[in-house]
Amino acid sequence: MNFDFSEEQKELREHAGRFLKEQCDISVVRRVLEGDDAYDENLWKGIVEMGWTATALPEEYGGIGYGYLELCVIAEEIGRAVAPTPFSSSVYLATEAIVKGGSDEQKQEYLPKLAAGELIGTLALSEGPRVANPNTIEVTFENGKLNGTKTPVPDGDVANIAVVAAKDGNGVSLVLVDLSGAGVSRETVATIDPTRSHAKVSFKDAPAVVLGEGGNWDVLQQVLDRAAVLIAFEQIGGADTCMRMAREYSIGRYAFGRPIGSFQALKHRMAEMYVKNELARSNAYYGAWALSTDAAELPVAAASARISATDAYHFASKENIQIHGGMGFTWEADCHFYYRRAKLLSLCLGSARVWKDRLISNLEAQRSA
Amino acid sequence: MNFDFSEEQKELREHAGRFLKEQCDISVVRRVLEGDDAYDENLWKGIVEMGWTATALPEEYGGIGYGYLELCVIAEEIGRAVAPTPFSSSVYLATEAIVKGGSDEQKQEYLPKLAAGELIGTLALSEGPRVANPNTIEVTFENGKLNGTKTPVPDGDVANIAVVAAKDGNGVSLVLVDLSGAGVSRETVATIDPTRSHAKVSFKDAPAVVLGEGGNWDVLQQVLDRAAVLIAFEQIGGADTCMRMAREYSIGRYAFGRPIGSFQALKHRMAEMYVKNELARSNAYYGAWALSTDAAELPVAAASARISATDAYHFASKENIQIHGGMGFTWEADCHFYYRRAKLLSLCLGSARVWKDRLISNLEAQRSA
Amino acid sequence: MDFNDSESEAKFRAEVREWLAENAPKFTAEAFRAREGGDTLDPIKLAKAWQGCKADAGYACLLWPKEYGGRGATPMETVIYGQEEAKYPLPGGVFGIGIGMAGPVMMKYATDEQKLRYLPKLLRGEEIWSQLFSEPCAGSDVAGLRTRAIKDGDDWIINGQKVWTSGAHYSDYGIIVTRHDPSLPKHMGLTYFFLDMKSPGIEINRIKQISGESNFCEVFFSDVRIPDSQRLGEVGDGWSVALTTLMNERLAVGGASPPDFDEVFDSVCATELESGPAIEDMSVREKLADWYVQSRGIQLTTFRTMTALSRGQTPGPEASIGKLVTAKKRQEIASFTMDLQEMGGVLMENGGAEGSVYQEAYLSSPGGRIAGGTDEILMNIIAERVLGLPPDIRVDKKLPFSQLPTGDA
Amino acid sequence: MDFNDSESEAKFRAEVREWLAENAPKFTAEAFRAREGGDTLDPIKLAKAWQGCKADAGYACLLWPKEYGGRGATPMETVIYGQEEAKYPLPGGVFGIGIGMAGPVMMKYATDEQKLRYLPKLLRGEEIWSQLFSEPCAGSDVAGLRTRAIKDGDDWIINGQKVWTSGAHYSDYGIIVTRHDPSLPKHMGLTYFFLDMKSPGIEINRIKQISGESNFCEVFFSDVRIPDSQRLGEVGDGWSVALTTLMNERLAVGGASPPDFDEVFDSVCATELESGPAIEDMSVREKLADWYVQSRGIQLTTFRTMTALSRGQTPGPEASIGKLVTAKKRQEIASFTMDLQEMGGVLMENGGAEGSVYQEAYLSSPGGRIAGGTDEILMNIIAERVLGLPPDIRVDKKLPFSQLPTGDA
Repeated sequence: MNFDFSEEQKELREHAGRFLKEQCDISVVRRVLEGDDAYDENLWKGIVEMGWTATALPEEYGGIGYGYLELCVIAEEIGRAVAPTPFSSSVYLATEAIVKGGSDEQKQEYLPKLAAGELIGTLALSEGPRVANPNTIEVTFENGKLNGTKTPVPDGDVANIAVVAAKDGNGVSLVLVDLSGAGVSRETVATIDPTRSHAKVSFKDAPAVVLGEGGNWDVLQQVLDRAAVLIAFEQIGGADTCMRMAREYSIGRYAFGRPIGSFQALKHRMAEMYVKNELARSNAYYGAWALSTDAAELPVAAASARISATDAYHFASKENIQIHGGMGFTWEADCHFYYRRAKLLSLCLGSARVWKDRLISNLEAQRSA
Repeated sequence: MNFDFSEEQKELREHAGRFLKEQCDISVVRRVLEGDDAYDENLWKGIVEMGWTATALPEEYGGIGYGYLELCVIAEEIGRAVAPTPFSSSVYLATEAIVKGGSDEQKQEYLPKLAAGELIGTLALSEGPRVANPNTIEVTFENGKLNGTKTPVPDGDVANIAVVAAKDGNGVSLVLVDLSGAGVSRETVATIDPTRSHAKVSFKDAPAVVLGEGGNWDVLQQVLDRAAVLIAFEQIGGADTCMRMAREYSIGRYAFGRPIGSFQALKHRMAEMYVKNELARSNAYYGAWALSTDAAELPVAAASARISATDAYHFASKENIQIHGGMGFTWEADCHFYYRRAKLLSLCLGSARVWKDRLISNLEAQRSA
Repeated sequence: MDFNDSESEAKFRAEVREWLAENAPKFTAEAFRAREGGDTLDPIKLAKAWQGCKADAGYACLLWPKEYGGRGATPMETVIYGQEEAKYPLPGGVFGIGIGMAGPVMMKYATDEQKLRYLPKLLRGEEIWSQLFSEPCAGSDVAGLRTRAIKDGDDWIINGQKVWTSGAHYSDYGIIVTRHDPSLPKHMGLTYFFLDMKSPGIEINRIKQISGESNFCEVFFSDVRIPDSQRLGEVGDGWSVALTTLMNERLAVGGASPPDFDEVFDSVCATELESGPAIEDMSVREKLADWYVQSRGIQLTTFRTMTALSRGQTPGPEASIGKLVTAKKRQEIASFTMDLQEMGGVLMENGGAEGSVYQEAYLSSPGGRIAGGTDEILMNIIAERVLGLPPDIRVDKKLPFSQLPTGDA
Repeated sequence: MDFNDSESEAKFRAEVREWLAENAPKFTAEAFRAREGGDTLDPIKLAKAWQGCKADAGYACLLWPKEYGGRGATPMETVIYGQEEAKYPLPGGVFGIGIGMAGPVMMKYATDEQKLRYLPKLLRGEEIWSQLFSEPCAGSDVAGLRTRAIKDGDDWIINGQKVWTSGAHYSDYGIIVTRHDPSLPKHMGLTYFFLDMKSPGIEINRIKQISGESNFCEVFFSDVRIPDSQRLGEVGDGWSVALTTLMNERLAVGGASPPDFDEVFDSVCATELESGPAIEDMSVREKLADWYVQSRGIQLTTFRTMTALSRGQTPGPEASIGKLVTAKKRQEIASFTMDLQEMGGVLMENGGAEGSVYQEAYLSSPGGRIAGGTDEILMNIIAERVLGLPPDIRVDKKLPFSQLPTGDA
């Protein structure tokens, strides 16, 4: 037994961290926040060149001999840097959906291109401000055509292909669509976190093909579980950054003749961040192991990691602002990048309440087994 | 408009407080906690002599010309003193049930005796560790006879009469039973708060009479609403005492060369007690007005008062122990009297979750009206 | 205890209602735009017009003496007016600092002549006031301010920088605390003035907040002259004058900006969750109940304060609890409601009837926990001034200001 | 990262399982009572018997060197042993302080001869140790202790009072910190010893807790003699020796006493609410999920600490989070579950299968947040020692101890 990453994985994490510090300085994030770019193209190019988009893939599909544990450490650094790239959409969602649900031909067609960054992919699930499930999904797939609207679709404005959850004769199927193809129109939408681009994607008789054999609501659930672990690492990276920012600011900022970090009201708040972050990290490590071994515990481990990391990042990002005081709520300070991203990540695979429900359902199933 | 008690009512409160300080010193509470007495008889005698048992009754039934506002200020002082008496059972529950549900004859028969302290009454609703409602109540009333078991019944071991919620042809009816009569057996049960006596009361063909015309589940709800306001004042009195105890201890206790009350971790905890107590007080004042005027707002006001006061007392009583540190969790210190009473009062009319549900149901009804 | 109107209160309420019914609808944003023409609305102009209309009818600053344009009303009448006015979507806010802070401090410290010159225009909204206390290195620790005032003949010359000044860019006058002597301990070297915001040497930059709004400004002072006649209080009394002002701020800041309980209750009633209607979900119901009792509790606490005022008592720092509870609750409500919208909760334009009210509140609510006294300062005030708990250990009380640790390298 | 056993770990687990299956059932309370006869069980006797049996098989203090009776095992083997042992309702607890605190401090500071004399008996449970640090005026502020040690020839004479001493009444030996010089600043005047708890001049009173249990004692010292040879560390080094000991305490105290998630999950699955099964109530589900991730998170954090140990790293004060999270959670779970039982939740004997486990936990859990380091001290440790935040302002570091403010009139 061994409940930590290996030395090699830790080196990869440090290496990834150094790369992002250079290529994704916080001014890069600000440029995307304030400008019109959907993401930072240089950074994305660099990420692709490093092979990160191929991290967890088998070598036959262009993988570079790493696995999910390596993808987890990279995710943590991406989260720490609040990196403005379509990484999560393409790697955790589209790639995973094809890995888990695609036919051999589909894997051979798409995975190497996704691995090489020749294609950006995404998953289109949400249809607006409500839960997305077999009862509420309205986008249809009939006779090879998609109809309806998905929003917000992460990176829907920049991705080349999307895996779309649509109603068909088999309940809900995942279908693959070329986003630059006929019958697809897309429009960037404003969200709480402009450093991650989102779109409203409308289909009007857009030609698409079913992923694998279709009827794959269960594949979607697996993809969400797997992404939950990876997003948890992004959340932990972000939460850790918030704690470090708060710490640094509270040591250097003086009030009443002393550093504000010497006041227990703030000290204990930061201690609480630490506690939440450590709990999240421990739960996420278990999730990483379950992901990397495709263990039966994955649904429980993934939900635990997501719940714990969502709580940690929410708390750290909002209290980091509070500890920064007046500066904290200005546009000019960087605190809001994390506050935005924390909320985005807490909703991107469904809210904490949905995941708590999932967790307990899985524990009930274990109990009655 | 006037959102405070009158000068006369405040004087009554002070007077009641002085009386209880003399007659119900904390050593009196400890004696009941540690001894075999169900309550303090001297104190009860004093309370009866003061006429408090008659406070809110119309003069025709032995009332002394006061009303519910006066009963509220007395309740606050009773709560502050964690008084070991059957006051709430007899006055807020039995008396109110007869006032609201009894026939003229029943009122004439029982109210003057309850007012004069010649009888102690109670309400028998709970049947063990579960919610008590028309679906779960198993005690039956048929052909003038009660059968089944109620537990815990507050003061069920010392009361002379009980209003019992029982199943009959009309759903649930309230029925009046003589607890020293035939077919009644009762046994003191241990609870979290031994300063308030409780019993398991079993009925075997015990003769009883229906209160008013029976089928009075709605009367019971009114009684619970009315008692919720009065209990809220007891809770506020207790919560205020906890805050004062914590304050005093933290000013006198030194650690690290300074009073522990100068540490923000404790200061801010006490400030939080203050905030919760003030919110509870404001909600309870509104409840007091609604009770005293039988306003249509009573169900909302009562639930608000109860929810807010339950939260305040729970928090103040547990954090008072924490602020007392090691001393706080000893039997010898008085902190646990409030911690016990807080939990007792938070459950005695049903838990906060039930009252939150009630509150929202009432607000829904208002909204659709 | 009586939550109903007395006879005279009922009469006053009827008058207010009638007057509002006739006048208020003319001053909603829509009505004003329609009347004034033009595409964009000038909110300051609208606010001034409404304030003037209220002043004409005697409904501006109801508690103020009649000589300054007030009504000399009872505290309960202000409650009644507030309840009735809240039923209309009226402009507001820009006069809050003038009416809530500058007015009372002028009433207490200015000369009679100054009061007659400034207070009526302040009350009518003809002149807008702002408050210049906070500085980059003096936020929660207001007394740590560094802006210098040096006496020069009958004037004082001001140099330094203020920050978090609401509405400085549209203000006519300001109240300001300065340091006249850094060799004294920090609380003793302060002096308080009011000044003309158009004085030469003042430069104003607006500060953009997370939410994208710019409600606050930075104000730079370069050799700005203030006549000594505009000093409020004695030289060196600046701290005690400032404390009075801040106490009034907490009373003024108390109001809850939506979304509060009513809004979230409406939203929940219209939301379907995976399991069915959101309003039937016990977790949702419990949270709603908690917010209701908080919201209602704060409202009733304000009423209790008004009763204390009516009885001639001075409301104390306990008024701090309003902002404390309200600001935190607003952040929770925003986050919670976004969660109910699931993946779509991140949309800033979600097309629903509610627009993006919760998303905007999510972004603006962190500021609410900081501006006008942080959560932590308010907790300290409650602990020390209401409960009488021992103060934090102070290392900055006795040393000359110039020798205090500042963390500057 | 591998949550599965390695080959050698799997082999060790199999051995442990087999051994436990054969031996553990003999040491449950029931089995012991049946074997020993008599009506009342002596829990100390049972615990000693079980500890001796473990020691014989090499399962007591797995990490300790073999020369003292340990196994010299790997940290992962202790995890495995712990997981397997937890499946049986075995006695425990009374040796925690000896094994977790006294043992390590003796290993570091005692002479070789002393180690060989005391450690094997400590490990076998033949001699029970207790810890004498806290005093009535020195709880969270341990260094504020006043118990005097005055040198007299080759002995020290001890006078004073200790408190919150777990199991002093059945202990054979104790570790104690004393003040040898009150004229020095508080942290510098302390000296550390071990002593025979049966020494003349020691008087022990048990302290009754809210829950009715008496796990702690007051210990009074009147001219108690300790040979200088039983000093641990140099004269004046008491504070640093005590700090090492306390760090071990936090590691030792970490375990969660029920009711924890498993128990409350079982309870909820068996509970019907007004609206139907409790497990279908979303508010209940959310709370269960929160507790699950906390409980599991702490368990996994301990595993991570063991991995750090395996890699030769020294676990630091981050282990404090275990007790902090666990103690608060236990109080919440107790209160929550009583609430689900509604009016009957107050019953101490409710006749159900669960007895009054939640009611008892409600009464004992406040102590859990205080004993072994209060919530607040643990938060300070995390803030200062893990995060490196600036310490509280200290007024008690430099003054002679005898001149410190104490609040005594």
